[in-house]
Amino acid sequence: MRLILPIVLAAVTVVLIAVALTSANATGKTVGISAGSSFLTPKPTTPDQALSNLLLNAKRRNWDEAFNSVSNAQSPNKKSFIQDWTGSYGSLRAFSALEGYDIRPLHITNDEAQMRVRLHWTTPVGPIEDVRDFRLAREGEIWKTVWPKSDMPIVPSQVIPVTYLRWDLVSGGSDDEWGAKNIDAPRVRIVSMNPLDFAEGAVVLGEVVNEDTIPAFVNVTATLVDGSGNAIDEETSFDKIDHILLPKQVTPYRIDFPKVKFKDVKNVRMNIKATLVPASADPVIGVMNQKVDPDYQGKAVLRGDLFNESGQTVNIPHVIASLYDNNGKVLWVADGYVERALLPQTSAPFSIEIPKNMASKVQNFHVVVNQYSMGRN
Amino acid sequence: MRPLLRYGVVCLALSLAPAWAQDITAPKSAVAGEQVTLSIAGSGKATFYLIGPGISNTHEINLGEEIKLRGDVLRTAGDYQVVVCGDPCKSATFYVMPAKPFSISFLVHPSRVPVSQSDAVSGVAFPFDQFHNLVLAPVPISFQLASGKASLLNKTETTKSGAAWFRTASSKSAGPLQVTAAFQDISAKRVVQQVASEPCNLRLTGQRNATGILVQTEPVHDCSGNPVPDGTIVSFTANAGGVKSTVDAPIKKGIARAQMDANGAAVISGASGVVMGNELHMGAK
Amino acid sequence: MGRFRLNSCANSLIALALVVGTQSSAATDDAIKVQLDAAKTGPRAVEPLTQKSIVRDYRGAWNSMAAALESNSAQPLAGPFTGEARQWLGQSVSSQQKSGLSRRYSDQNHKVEAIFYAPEGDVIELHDTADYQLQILDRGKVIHEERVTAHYVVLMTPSADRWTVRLLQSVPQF
Amino acid sequence: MDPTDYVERSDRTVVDVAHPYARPVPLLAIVLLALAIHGPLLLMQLPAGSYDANFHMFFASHYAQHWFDPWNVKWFAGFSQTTYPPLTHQWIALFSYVVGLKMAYMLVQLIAILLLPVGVYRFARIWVSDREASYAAIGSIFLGALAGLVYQAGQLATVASVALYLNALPYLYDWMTKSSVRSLIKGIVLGLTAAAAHHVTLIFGVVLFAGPVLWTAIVDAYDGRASGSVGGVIARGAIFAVAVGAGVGLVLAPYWLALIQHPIHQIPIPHDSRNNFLLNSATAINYFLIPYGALLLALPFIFYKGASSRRLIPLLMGFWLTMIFGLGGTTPLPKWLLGRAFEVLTFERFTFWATLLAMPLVGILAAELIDRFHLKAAVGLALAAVATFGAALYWLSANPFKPQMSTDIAPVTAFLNRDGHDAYRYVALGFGSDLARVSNGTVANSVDGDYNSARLLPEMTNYGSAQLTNSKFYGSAGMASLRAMLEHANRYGLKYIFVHDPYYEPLLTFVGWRKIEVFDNGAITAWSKDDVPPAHPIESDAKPSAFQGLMWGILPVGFSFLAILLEIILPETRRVQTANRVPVRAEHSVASI
Repeated sequence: MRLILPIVLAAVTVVLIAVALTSANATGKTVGISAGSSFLTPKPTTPDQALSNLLLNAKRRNWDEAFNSVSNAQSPNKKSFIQDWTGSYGSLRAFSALEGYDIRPLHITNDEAQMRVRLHWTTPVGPIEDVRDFRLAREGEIWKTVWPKSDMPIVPSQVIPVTYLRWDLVSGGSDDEWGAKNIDAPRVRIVSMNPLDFAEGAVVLGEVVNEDTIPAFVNVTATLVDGSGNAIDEETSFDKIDHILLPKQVTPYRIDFPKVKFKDVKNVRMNIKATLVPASADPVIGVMNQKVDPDYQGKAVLRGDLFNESGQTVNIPHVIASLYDNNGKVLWVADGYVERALLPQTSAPFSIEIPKNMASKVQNFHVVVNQYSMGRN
Repeated sequence: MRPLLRYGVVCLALSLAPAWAQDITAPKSAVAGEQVTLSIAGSGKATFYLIGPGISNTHEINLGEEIKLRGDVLRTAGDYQVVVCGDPCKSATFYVMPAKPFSISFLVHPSRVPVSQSDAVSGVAFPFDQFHNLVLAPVPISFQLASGKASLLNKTETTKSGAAWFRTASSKSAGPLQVTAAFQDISAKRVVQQVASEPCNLRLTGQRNATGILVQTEPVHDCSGNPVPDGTIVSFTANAGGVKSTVDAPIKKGIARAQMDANGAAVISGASGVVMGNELHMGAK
Repeated sequence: MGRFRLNSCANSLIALALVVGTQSSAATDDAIKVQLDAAKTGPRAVEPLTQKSIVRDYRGAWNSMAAALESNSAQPLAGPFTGEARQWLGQSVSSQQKSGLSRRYSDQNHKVEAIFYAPEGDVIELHDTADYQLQILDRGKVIHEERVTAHYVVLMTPSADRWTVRLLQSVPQF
Repeated sequence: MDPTDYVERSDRTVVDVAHPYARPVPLLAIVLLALAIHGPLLLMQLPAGSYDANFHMFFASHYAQHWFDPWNVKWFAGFSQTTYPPLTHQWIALFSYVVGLKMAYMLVQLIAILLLPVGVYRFARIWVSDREASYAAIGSIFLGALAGLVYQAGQLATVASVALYLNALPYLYDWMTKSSVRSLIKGIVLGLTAAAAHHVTLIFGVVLFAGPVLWTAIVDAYDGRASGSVGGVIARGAIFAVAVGAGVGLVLAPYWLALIQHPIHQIPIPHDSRNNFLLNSATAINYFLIPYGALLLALPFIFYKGASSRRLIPLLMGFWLTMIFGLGGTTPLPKWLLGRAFEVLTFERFTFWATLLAMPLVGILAAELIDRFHLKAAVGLALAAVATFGAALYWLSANPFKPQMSTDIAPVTAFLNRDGHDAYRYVALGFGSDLARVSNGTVANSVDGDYNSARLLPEMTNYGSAQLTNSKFYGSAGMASLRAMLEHANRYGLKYIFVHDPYYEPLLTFVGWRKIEVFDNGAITAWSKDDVPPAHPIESDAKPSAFQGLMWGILPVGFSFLAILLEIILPETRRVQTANRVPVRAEHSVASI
C-alpha cells in the first residue's frame, strides 16, 4: 500500500493530464494579457502545424518565436513583421488583438503550400474578420511561412497649409438666469425613413440632414409601437450614423431591432436629437473610385479608396454608405471600419459587403466617412 | 384606531379654532421683503409657528405681545400660516405679494434664423421682483428689435398673469438681431443670429493638377446675396467611366474646394443641401 | 472613502424609517387628482401629448413636494422642480429640518387651467385651484389641520425627459 | 481519548527526547508569528490593491449604511447582496465605524489569517501529534497560496471561511468519535459561521475537508480507537450533517432563495485558472508554482507518507483530489465531476485548500527532518517557508496578471457628486477593481459592477464576459457586452462614461458619446451622451423582502457572535500534556536518539 497507492495516484494524474492535452480546445480561452508560452509546442512538420504555430505565437505576442517560424526572415525585418500584426499610427489594428483563426488549405505540394486563414480580431468597435492568404515553404523537415513585404505607405515630409475652421461652444454656468441661454439646438431633419425586415430582426434606415448653419451632434431613436400603442422596443442609430454633421451635411442611419418583425408593429415613432457641440471642419476625406464588385467569395462589395485631403492622421476611418434603388429610395445602409490609419495625403482601400438579396437592386450609393482621430475627438 | 382618535381630537380642536383664530391679528396681505407685525391676544407662554414658502420657524412667545416678522423671512410670495399653541392651538393665514418689478426673464427664439422669414422670431417676458417672485400685476413691457441701425419692431405689451410676448419676421440681411424687453429702467437683452438662407446659384470651376482635378466653387451666397456661412458642406461628385468619387468639403472663406482623384475624362458636379451646381466636363489627362 | 460614523448609521436607519413611513402615509401619484383645461390657452394651442405630459408631471411634482415636506428630505425635489420653485422648496425642507416641523398634504384635487403657452413651446403658465387636506406637525405631533383651497400660479418648462415646475406661487385669487 | 494516542499505539513509539526541537511550538507563539509576518503587511494595506478587496469593501460599505436592506442600487441598476454570504462584510462594516473602511478590511483579514494556523493546528491534530500539528500550523502561515489569495486575489471570504471551517472540523471528529455534545454544538455553530462567510468553501469543504475527517473517524471506529461502532460514527456524522444543512438553509435562506429564483444561467466567463497550465507558462507559474512553492519538494513525501498509514490515507486522498481540482483544465477531472459548475468556479482556491490539506503531512515531514538533522533542518525548513512566501510576494509585482496601479478616482467621484450628475447612471471603463472604490465614493449608480453572480441585466449575462470595466480583457464577448449596454444607454439612464484606457475611446466616439472633461492630466476622461433621460429605478423581482433583509442582518453575524460566546463559556478541555513524552515516528526515533 505504501508504494502502490502513490504510484496509482501518480499514474492516474498523468493519464488525466494526457487526456486533457489530447482533448479539443486544449488552449482554452485566455483572459487579460495573452502572456506566457506553451511548454509543448508541436514541431511544424506540416504546413498546417507551421501556420498554427505562427498564429498561436502571434496571438500570444511571442514575437521572437513567431518570427523564427518565418521563412524569409531576412526579407521582412522583425520590426515590420511585428508592425504587420500590431498595426501602427494608432490604427484600428493597433487596438486589435487576434482572438482566433480558421486555417484552410488552398494548394499543397511537397515543398510549397498556399493556405487561406480567416483571422478573428477583437477590436474596440466590435469583432472583425480578416481573410488572408499565406504561402509556406518546406525547409528540410519543417515548414515555414513566407512573409510578404510590408506595403505601408511612406509619407514624404511636406508642409500642408490648412485654414482651420472649427466651432467652439461656450456654455454658461448652471446658475445662469432663466432665458439667458437662448441658443437653440441645431435644426436637423430626417429626410427619409425605410422600415424593413432583415435577417433576424427589423431595421429602420434612411438619411438625416443638418439644415442649420452650425454643426450638430445627432442621434436617431426609433420606437416600434404595437397595435395597442405599447412600445415593443426602442433602439438608436448607435454606430450606424455619422454623429457630427456639418451644415447641410447628410448622413445615412440604420437602426436595428433584433428579434422583432414588422408584422407585429403598427407604428414607428422616430425621434431625432440634435445638440450643439464644438466641432471641426477638418479632416476632409474623399471617397474615390467607388464601385460595386464581387469579392473572392462572389459576394457583392462596395469598394473604393479613402483619400485624406488634410494634413492630420486619421487613426480609424469608418465608412457608412446609403445604397439606393433606381427610384432614389434608400435600400440599405452598410458600414465598415478601415483597419489601417489614413496618413495625410494618402489613400487606403475600403470595402463594404452588400447583402445578397439587395445587390441586384442597388443603382447608386452615397458614402460618408466618419472618423476617430486620437486626441481630437 | 389611533389615527381615528387623533383625527377626532384634531377635529374637536379645529371646531374650537375660529374663536381663537380671531385672537391672532395679521395683515390680510403683505409685500415680499417687508416687515409684518402680528398681534396675538391672551397671556402666558405659547409656542409660535410660522410656516410658509421657504420658511418654517418655531419660537416661544409671550401672548399679548406684538410679534414682528422681519422682511428677510418673508421674501417668497405666497401664503403663510401662523399657528400659536398655548392651550389649545390657534391659527391664521396671510399672503405675501410680490414686490415691484426688478428684473425680466426674457425667452427669445430662435437663436439662429434664416433671413426674410415671417413670424420667425418670438419672445416671452416675465417680470420678477428682487426676490424672484413673479409679478402678477399688469406691467407694460416694451419689446424692441434692431438689426444694425434698422429697427424691426418697437411695441409695448402689458403682461397678463405675469407674461407678455411678441412675434415678428426676420430681416433681409444676415447679422445679429438685438432683441430687448424693457420696463422703466429694467431691461433684458438677447441676440438672434440672422443667417443666410439656402445657397443660390452654385458655380463650380476645376483644373487638372498633378494628383487629379482640383475643383472649387465660386463664393457661395444665398438668393439675397448674403454669404453662406463657412463650414457649410458642398458635396462634389466626379463620375469617370462608371466609377464615382465624392468629397464632402466645407466652405472656407466663402469657397469650397476638393481634390478629386480622376485621371480619365470625368463629369464633376456639386451640391449643397437641395441646391445643385453646374456640371463640369473635364477631359482625360 | 472616509470612515463611517455611528451617527451616519443611525441617520440612515432613521431615514429608512422615514421613507417607509412616507411611503405608507403620503399620497401616491395616482391618488392626486389633476384636471387640465387647455381650451383657452394661447398664443399656442397645447398639443394633446403635451397635455398628457403636463398632467402627469404636475401630479408627479405635487407628489414629490408632499413627500419632501413630510419626510423633510430634499431628494424627491431633484427631478420635478427647477429654478425658484426648487430653491424655496429646498429652503422649506432645510428650515423644517431645523425646526422639527413637517407638513402633510393629502386628498389632493387640482383644477388646472393652462393660461399661456409660449409660441415656441418652451414655457407654459398654469392656474391651479388646489383643494387638499393640510396637516402641520411638530416632531410628528399634529399641531394644525385644515382643509385648504389654494390658488397657485405655475410656470412649467420642458427638460430632458419631463416638464418641470419652475415657479409655484400661491395667490389669494386669480 | 486523544486522537494522537491512537497513532502512538499503531505506528509510533514514545521516546524521551531531550533536544529543544522535540516539543510542540506553543499555539500562542504560532499566532504571534502569524501576526508578526502578516500584521505589518496588512498595516501597509498591501491587500488594498488586490483584485477583490475593493469589492469586499463595497459590500461592507453598503451594510454600514443599510444593515437591514441588502438591495444595493449602486451596481447593475440594483442587485441583492444576499447573493454573497455577508459575514466578513458585516464585520468590516462594524469595524469601519471605529477604524474606517479600509483598515476594517485589513483587520478582518488579519483575524482570518490568525485563525488559520489555529484551525490548521487543530485540524492536523486529528491525524498527527501536537508537535507535528504545530509545524503544520507554522507552515500554513507561509503558504504561497495564502499569500496569493490575501495579497493578490483579495479572497477574504475564502480565507476566513476555511479558517473557521478548519476550526469546526475537530469538533465534528470529537462528536463522531467521542459523542461529545459540547463538540456537536460548537461544531455546528462554527460550521454555520464558516458558511456565513463563504458558501463555496462550505459546499466543497463537505467533500474535501469533512470527507477525510469522516473517513478517518470510521477507520478509528473500525480499529476500535473510537467510542462506539462504525454505525454510530456514521449516524453521528449524519446528525451533524443534517443539523449543519438545516442551519445553513436557515442562516443563508435569502441566499438560497435568490439562487433558486435566479439560477446562474449566464454565459460562462473565461478564467485562467480553468486553463491547461501546461499550455501557458504564465498561468502555470501563477496558479501552480507560486501557490505551492517549496511544498512541491515535499510532494513525494506527502504521497509516500500519506499512503503509509490507514489513518492518513483519507487525508492523502482529500489532498490529491483537491490538488487535481486546483490544476483547473490541466486535467479533465474537475470538468467531468462539476459539469457546468466548472465554468462558474475559479480554481485557485482549490490549490489553497490542497496546501492546507497537505499541512499535517508536511508537519510529519518537518518533525522527521528536525529529528534527524536538528538545527540544519530547522534552518532549511525556515528558509523554504520564507522563500515560498517571499516568492509569492515578489510575484505580486512580477506577474502579468497583476492588478493595475491604484487610480486617482477623486475627480471621478467629485464629478458624479456635483451638478445633479448623480441623477444618471455611469460606467467606468478601464478601472478594474477600482470600480468599487468609485462606487463607494459616490451616490450615483452604475449599470456595471464587480460581482458576476449578481448580474441579471441581459446586456451583461448574455455574452460570456464579466465586468464592463474590464470589457477588453474578455475580447469580442466583452466588447459585445459593452456595445449592448451602450445601445441601451437611454433605457438605463446611462449618461456618463469614465475612461481610464484609451482603448475604449474609438467605440465611444463612433456610438455617439462626447468627451466632456479630462481629469488627472488626461489619465481619465469623462464622456457623455446628450439625449439620455435621467435614470429611473429598474424593476426587479430579485429584490429581497424586508423580512429577508432582517434575517440577513441578524442571523449570519449573530452566529459569529454565538460562536465567540461558546468558545468563551464552553472552553476546550485541556488535554493532559505528559512531560518529556513526545510521540515521534518509530523508525526515525532510533536515528534521532
